[in-house]
Amino acid sequence: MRYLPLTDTDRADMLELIGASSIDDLFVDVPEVARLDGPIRDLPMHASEMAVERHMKGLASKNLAAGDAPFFLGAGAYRHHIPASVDTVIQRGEFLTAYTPYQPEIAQGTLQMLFEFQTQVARLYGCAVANASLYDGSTACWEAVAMAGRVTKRKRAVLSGALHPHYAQVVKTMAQFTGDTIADAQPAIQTEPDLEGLISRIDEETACVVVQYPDILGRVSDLSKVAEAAHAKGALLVAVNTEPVALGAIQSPGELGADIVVGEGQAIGVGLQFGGPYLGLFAVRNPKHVRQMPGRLCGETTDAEGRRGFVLTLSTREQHIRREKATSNICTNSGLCALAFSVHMTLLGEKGLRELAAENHRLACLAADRLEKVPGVKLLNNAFFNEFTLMLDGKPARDIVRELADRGVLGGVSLGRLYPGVEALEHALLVTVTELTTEEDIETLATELEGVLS
Amino acid sequence: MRYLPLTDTDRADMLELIGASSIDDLFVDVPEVARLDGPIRDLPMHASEMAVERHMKGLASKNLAAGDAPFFLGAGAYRHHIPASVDTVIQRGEFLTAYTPYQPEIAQGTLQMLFEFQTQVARLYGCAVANASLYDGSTACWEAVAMAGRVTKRKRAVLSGALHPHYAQVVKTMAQFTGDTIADAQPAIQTEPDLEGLISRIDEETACVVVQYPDILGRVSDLSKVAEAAHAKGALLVAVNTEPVALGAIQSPGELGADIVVGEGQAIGVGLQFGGPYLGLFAVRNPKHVRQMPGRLCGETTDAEGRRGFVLTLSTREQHIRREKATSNICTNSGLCALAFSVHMTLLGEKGLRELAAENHRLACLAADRLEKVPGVKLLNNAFFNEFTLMLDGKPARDIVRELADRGVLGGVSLGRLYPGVEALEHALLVTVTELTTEEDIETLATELEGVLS
Amino acid sequence: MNAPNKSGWKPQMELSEDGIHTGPATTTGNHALMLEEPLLFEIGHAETTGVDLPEIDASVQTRLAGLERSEPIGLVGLTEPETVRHYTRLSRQNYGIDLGFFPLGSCTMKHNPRLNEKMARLPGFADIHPLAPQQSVQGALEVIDQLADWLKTLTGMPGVAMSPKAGAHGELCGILAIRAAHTARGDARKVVLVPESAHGTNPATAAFAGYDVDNIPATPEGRVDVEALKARLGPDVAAVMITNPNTCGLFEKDFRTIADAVHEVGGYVYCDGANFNAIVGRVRPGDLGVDAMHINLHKTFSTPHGGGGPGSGPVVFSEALMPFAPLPFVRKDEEGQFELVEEESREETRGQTFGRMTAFHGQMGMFTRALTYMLSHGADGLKQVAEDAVLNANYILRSLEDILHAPFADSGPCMHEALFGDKDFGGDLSTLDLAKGLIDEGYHPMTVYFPLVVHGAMLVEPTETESKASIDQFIAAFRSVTERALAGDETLKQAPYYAPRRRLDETAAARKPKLVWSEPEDE
Amino acid sequence: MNAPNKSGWKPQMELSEDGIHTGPATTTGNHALMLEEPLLFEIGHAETTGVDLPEIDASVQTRLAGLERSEPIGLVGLTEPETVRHYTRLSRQNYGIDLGFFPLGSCTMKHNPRLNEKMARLPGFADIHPLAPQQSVQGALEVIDQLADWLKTLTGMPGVAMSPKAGAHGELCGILAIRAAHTARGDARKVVLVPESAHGTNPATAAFAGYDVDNIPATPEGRVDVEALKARLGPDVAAVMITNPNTCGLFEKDFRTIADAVHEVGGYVYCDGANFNAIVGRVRPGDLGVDAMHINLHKTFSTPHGGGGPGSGPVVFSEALMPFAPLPFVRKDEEGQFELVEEESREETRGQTFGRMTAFHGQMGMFTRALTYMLSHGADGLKQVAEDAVLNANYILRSLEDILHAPFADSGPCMHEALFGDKDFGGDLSTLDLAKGLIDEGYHPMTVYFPLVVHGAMLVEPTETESKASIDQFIAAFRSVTERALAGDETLKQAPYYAPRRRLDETAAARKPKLVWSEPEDE
Ligand SMILES: Cc1ncc(COP(=O)(O)O)c(C=O)c1O
Ligand SMILES: Cc1ncc(COP(=O)(O)O)c(C=O)c1O
Repeated sequence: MRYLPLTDTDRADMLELIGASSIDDLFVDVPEVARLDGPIRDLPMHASEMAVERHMKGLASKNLAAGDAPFFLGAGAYRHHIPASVDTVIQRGEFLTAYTPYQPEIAQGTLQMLFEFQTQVARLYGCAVANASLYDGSTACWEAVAMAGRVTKRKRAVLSGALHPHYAQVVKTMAQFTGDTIADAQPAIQTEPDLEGLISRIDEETACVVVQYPDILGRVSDLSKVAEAAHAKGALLVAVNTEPVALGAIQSPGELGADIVVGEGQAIGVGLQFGGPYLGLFAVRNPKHVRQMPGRLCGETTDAEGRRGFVLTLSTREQHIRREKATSNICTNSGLCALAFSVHMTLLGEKGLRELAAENHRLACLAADRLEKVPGVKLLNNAFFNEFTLMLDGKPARDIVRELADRGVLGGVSLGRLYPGVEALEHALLVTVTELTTEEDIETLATELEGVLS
Repeated sequence: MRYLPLTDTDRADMLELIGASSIDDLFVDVPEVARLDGPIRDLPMHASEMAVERHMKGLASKNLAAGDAPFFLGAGAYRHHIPASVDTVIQRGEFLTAYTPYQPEIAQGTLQMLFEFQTQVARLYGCAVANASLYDGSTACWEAVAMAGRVTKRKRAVLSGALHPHYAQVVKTMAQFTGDTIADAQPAIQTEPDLEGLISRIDEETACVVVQYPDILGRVSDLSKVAEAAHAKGALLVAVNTEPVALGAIQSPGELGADIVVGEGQAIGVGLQFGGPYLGLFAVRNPKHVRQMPGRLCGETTDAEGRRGFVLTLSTREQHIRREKATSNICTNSGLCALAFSVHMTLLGEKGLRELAAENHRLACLAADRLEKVPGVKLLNNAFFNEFTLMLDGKPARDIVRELADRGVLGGVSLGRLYPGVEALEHALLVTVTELTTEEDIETLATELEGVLS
Repeated sequence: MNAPNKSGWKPQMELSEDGIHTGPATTTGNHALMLEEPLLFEIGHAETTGVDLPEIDASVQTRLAGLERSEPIGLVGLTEPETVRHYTRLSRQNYGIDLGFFPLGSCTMKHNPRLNEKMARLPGFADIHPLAPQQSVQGALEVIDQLADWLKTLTGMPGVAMSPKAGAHGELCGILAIRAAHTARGDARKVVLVPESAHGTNPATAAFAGYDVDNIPATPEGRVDVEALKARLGPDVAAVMITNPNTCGLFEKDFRTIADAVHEVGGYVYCDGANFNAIVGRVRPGDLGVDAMHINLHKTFSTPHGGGGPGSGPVVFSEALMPFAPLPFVRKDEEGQFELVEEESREETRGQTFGRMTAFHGQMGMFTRALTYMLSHGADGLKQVAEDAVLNANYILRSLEDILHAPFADSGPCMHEALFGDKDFGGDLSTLDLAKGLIDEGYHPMTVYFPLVVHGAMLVEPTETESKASIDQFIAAFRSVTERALAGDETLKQAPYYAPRRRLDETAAARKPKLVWSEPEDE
Repeated sequence: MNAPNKSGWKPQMELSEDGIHTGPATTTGNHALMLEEPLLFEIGHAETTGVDLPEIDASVQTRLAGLERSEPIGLVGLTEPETVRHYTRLSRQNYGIDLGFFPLGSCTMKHNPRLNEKMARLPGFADIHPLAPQQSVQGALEVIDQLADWLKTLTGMPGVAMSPKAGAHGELCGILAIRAAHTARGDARKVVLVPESAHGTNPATAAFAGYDVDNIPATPEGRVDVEALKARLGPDVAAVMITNPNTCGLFEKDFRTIADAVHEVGGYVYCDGANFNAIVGRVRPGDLGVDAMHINLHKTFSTPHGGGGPGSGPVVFSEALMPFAPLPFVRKDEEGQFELVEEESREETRGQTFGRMTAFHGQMGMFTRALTYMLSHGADGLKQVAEDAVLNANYILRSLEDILHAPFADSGPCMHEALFGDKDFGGDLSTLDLAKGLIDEGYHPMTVYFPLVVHGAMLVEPTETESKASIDQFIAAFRSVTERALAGDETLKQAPYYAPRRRLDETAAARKPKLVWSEPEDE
């Protein structure tokens, strides 16, 4: 067994020192009912690296990798070019095989990285403080709602209809149990999001308003109006961002008045990975709110010789100290994804992120113009970053996506997939374009879409 | 430019300190005739990682990777399964981006590894001492001939006809200039190698006899006879091995009396890589010969506090000290390939190497039996390790290999490719089988071969 | 920091606080291969980048609703050479499993096989979109299905939810299913019982899900006090959360009895499976009456901890709780096609599901690693994993009990971790000092001050991937540091001496939190 | 070694020879993250393995001519966890470019881009056989062809041989071509002229190829003495081997004059291209009258040095030498198919080739990396490479010439490396002591005692991949250590203090060479 260093001689010697006659002696406390007479049945025995590799490659080959087809999917998970050096860094054993930095003297690498990461996220979101990551954007969204409740001592959350439906689902799942009331809606198919409608739903019981920016239809709109309205009623504005690259081109939620900014960081450094592991980002605009934040925080301090160093801090918010009174139950977070994000963000820098955003937007505009020309296709958005909604004649968009796939094109995400059974959205197709999209890809989509529609 | 840290401000500041008005001032010593007015023409300008990746992947996709087809090639380069952890280790920046360990206090990692590598190679070859690597097996073969000349003060080398023809070519190329006389021959197509014929060519002027083991036709034969004959005439026996895995099953050249054992280490840890970089192994049975060895040697010593440590030693043999009197001109060798070899060999260990060899041999026997059954195919070898020679009726083997490739099978190496124009060898096909060969692969080759031959 | 001293150099010795000479001072603050590294924001520039992208063409029309960025973001960039060096230097200030023995109790710091990493990076797994048409990701769905089978077979449980993102998320998943089950039968319950020795996530999760938490006392031998538990059971108790093997490193002998008693009163049994590594392949929790248990793939199944995550915490379920499991899940249809069941089909399938707890389908990147690990070990290998893990822990327990206080040494064999206390330390030396002394010896310390039921607790979990030689050297080092602690060797209070940093001031950090970098005033 | 002391521990201080305290002793010999590691043979076992292969079935008939192994080989194995840890711990005792500034003169230790590594590992490049049917490796042959074009265009030379495996092998290739050219016209020549400042491989190569070597003196300003050279030229001179820019870091102004003079007498000009990084993209050696020049892809074109290799040393040729270039080479036929020209077609193609110098087609793995690097930089980027490399070197030269002896400071700007000498050091301090002092400061020292023409030479090559901040910190550290050397600070003689090892006894190593491990007698 290539992963098990003990030899049979070792085992015998060790049993002898312990004073046990056989390994079974060490399992005496297991009740009869639960004893097995040998390896568990119906499972294969151990296999060589070669054999396992064959098996896994066989499974991988049954998937169509995004890189092997014209690819236009987004809706909360984005495909960008990740520089090769990002993987080099996250494969360093010292990062990959470290644990949560509970012994700071030998974890300064992880800790300084987290301090840099928190700074990058806070600045990207236009906030004062960011934490050391949560699981993903959707759970971060719930944590924001829960935190707003703690801050405002209110239990009603108003969700914008244009919030990612999976995020809304997660919030509602949790609310069933916490007794929070969630006011949500479905996105109205219109050029501009219905901010007035949203604002009208804010009342004196409202703890927070949750708005996605850019929203689920790819629309970009000015959050500051919502912020003012929320603040007027003593509620907090929670802004959700699923495409951090967008913030290289448009103003940050913090700048527009959001109190808590959460989002999905996967687009930078992490990759698609069929949905996980991803990276939950969480930041607050007002430093006073720090002690209500969920998750780990890394802070600066000094060591016994006066040298600068970093530690996990304010742990009195956390489960391992506060137990049932903790601000969240989270323990393991997304450390390595945070590293990947931070390395990629470091390679981009201010200049690179802005150029990346500009290039995404340029190509998206190009694609929107081209696809609009396809008979039976209408572009919904006035404004968008790298993702926009097309209204398609005829068949439901969901069938069209399948037919496009049969033609070897991953053409987008149908709103039918996201809102099953909602007729009003059945004909909407969400198309995403990034720097990895070539003009040929766009041309291919246009042609195949025309083929499928006619 | 993602690889160039200087900013334009930096450049200006630095020029000012230097007292130069422009970068051109620093190139004043370049004569007029050689000055260019701008970037060299006919070359593209810099490109993004994304663009370069597309270009390189395009080129890679024009090759048929061994893993994507039934594969039976060998003849000096062998495909074995390389454990994933080997690449993890050689990608450690501390190994990958280090230089030759000239500052031993901060190069103990490379040095201890080399000491372990030298021990592994010496033991594998049944020798007293091995060096820290040479370029590849073919250049190591020439270095052995040259060293034999220094040791015996003679200038005649006798090459076995069954020595890899490329190795023989390299030796003859060098000999043209050093004035050594090389007696070589072509392999006779027969079940057993013609050792008597070889022995008969040894005389009192002979510095060394060079024999490959297993030989170019995959045959295995007892070197001790040749060793005795050579020693009787005061000549050295140089044994060449191109498939180290074989030594897990058969006795080592050192045990059989070879004085200098050289070979290609690529089969363990390094991979195919279209022929390079590979790994030249070089070892001697008699410790007295150490000072005549080419290449670097790592030795044990102690530091100022009495702790064990390692250094490059006996450098008085080498070019940077001895200049024109050096035993070789080699400087950069195959350090990282030596590391890959050593890591893989460590994972194998005595047990793993023997099992690997047994598995290779088992499958090779299986393949030989199956292929012999194909009409028009005869098996030449009585004895072989994982490589054997088939005699094919009809077309030259070289054409058959091409036709097999058209059918998606990489069926072997034709001796016609190795000995262009030598009719006697035209119909011989060298087939190699390793642990990576499946029984399905063997069946496919048999079927397609039958198809091509009929 | 570490600004080279321009003023020229005077030979002089560095004096550390405690007056121990450490050799000549360096102008860089570096010590050969122990390298200092400034903050990214101290070396990066806004105009520097490590990617080559087209310059922005200001002339092109944007469609950004007038929200174009006006202010700088405040980010800085590095070129690739600077980036690789920055993070390589930082990494060298970290300890990891790859460097040495990492006996962090309860965390199962076992070796992370590199084949797992290689497989997870195959484009067919790493480069597929969670919302891709299902026909194009059949292999990915099959991975989830195969892993689910392994988990169900290994635990002897009929159902499993794959989407939880870590252990605590798995606990939430289990508790929500329990709450949904009670709600479904109109039986509202308020309380979840948790042993004092439980991990912090247990009470936190129960509270997060809206329950009150009551503690269950432990017996002197370190197990749940069954009588006290039974006494507390009643119609208000929704569930008990028990860790088995428990956090004192012992197997809960009476788990079955407890489970029956809980079921008796209509409650459910949640088992914290963080310690599954002690019994994997040897004991099936399903045989013990468990209703829900999370499995940390990042512990038992070797996916890397990555300095804090990501993890993955699938939850296995009993028949009783299966209908309430979350969405989405993978189903195999008649033609052997794999299908992802999401909201749409909720009616026809799991009418009672408590819903979705994360945006997509869970930690796919961890699934591929865990499945690779399982296939590599097989049923025989996994059984050996548990046996070697337990053997190593008992070996450590028996090798040190003569010198270190082992509160439960007489409670029978330990499972995969050995628990010690700080009794009899000299002077005012504490568990913390001993831990820091181990750092100088080249080890990552064991878990300290957990579980709370033992004073100055030291929880040592060797795992199965250590050699006997490695464990023997650790025992000798642990012994020598313990002797110093018992002897009241004050130098321990200053440890570590050789780490990149001496002890860090955590109080100061919390008093005036500095959580992000900001430009120095004086610049 | 580092056997844990079983005898229990007494608090005590480690005393290093020079009486400097370094903190409490550890039983393991480790110092936190600075970890000791035994030899593989001290921790491995014959029966341990890190691979899972079928047990040997002794019953199966072998066909090994009765040569089956009877004796053990004497190898030991480790499981994967032990292997990864062994090599990770060893690696941490190494310095590399990824860790810090590595100004090793003449070696061009520039950053190794990670895209290169990724591309070289594409199965389409890494997993193809050198003798595969050419129709199945057209992409690989095209890589060689494209790289050849880049090299020819960058050097302005008509031909290139791709197979040489490193610089010295390239020198051999060039010299053999020269010798073949002379032989072809029946003009046997005996002598190759080499400047005293030349790298050791130059004379070694000439001798290896059967030539006598004569030295050419240098002028006080550090360049080839043209008059002395001309005086020595004659019908016996086969070639001159000149490094340009030369190893004193200067451009050989009169190269063209020298070349003409050499051609005058029927000789050829070999240029050692190791320093091509100073002029790549800015100067084409072809314009200077070069007949042959090797290019170290592992220097100028960023392929990693890997702790000693592998390298790659393609050689560009003038019209005059092209026909004599070695086999094999790649040719593009009419239909744009790529063809590998080997022995068979030697007649119809390069009748005069001197033959084959290695088994296959050269360092493919380095070709893919170098081509990736060239495409990334482009013509503009490569020109910038040379300019930044030269700028950095001059910046260092001018920043230190006030304190360090710079013998050729007045010979005009230096190229990509700055050369210093050890004049005026106090006490008996030497260049070596200064170098070791820099190790403590966290740097890899510059090249020392080369070139031989300068006493206590220190050759500093920063390369273009360093930031100004990095170079400024190096200058400050170099300055401070120099001040110590000038002040005669004896502590320098003991340096390094903080490296994994103090100074090592090289004399002892050479006196009784221990080159392989052997089982201790007493076991
Ligand atoms: C006993 C126990 N329960 C639960 C958890 C929480 O698991 P996670 O960190 O994956 O959320 C841990 C992890 O440390 C644990 O040790
Ligand atoms: C000037 C010079 N010439 C030749 C060489 C030899 O090159 P290689 O080490 O690749 O054989 C070197 C390498 O150090 C060098 O610096």
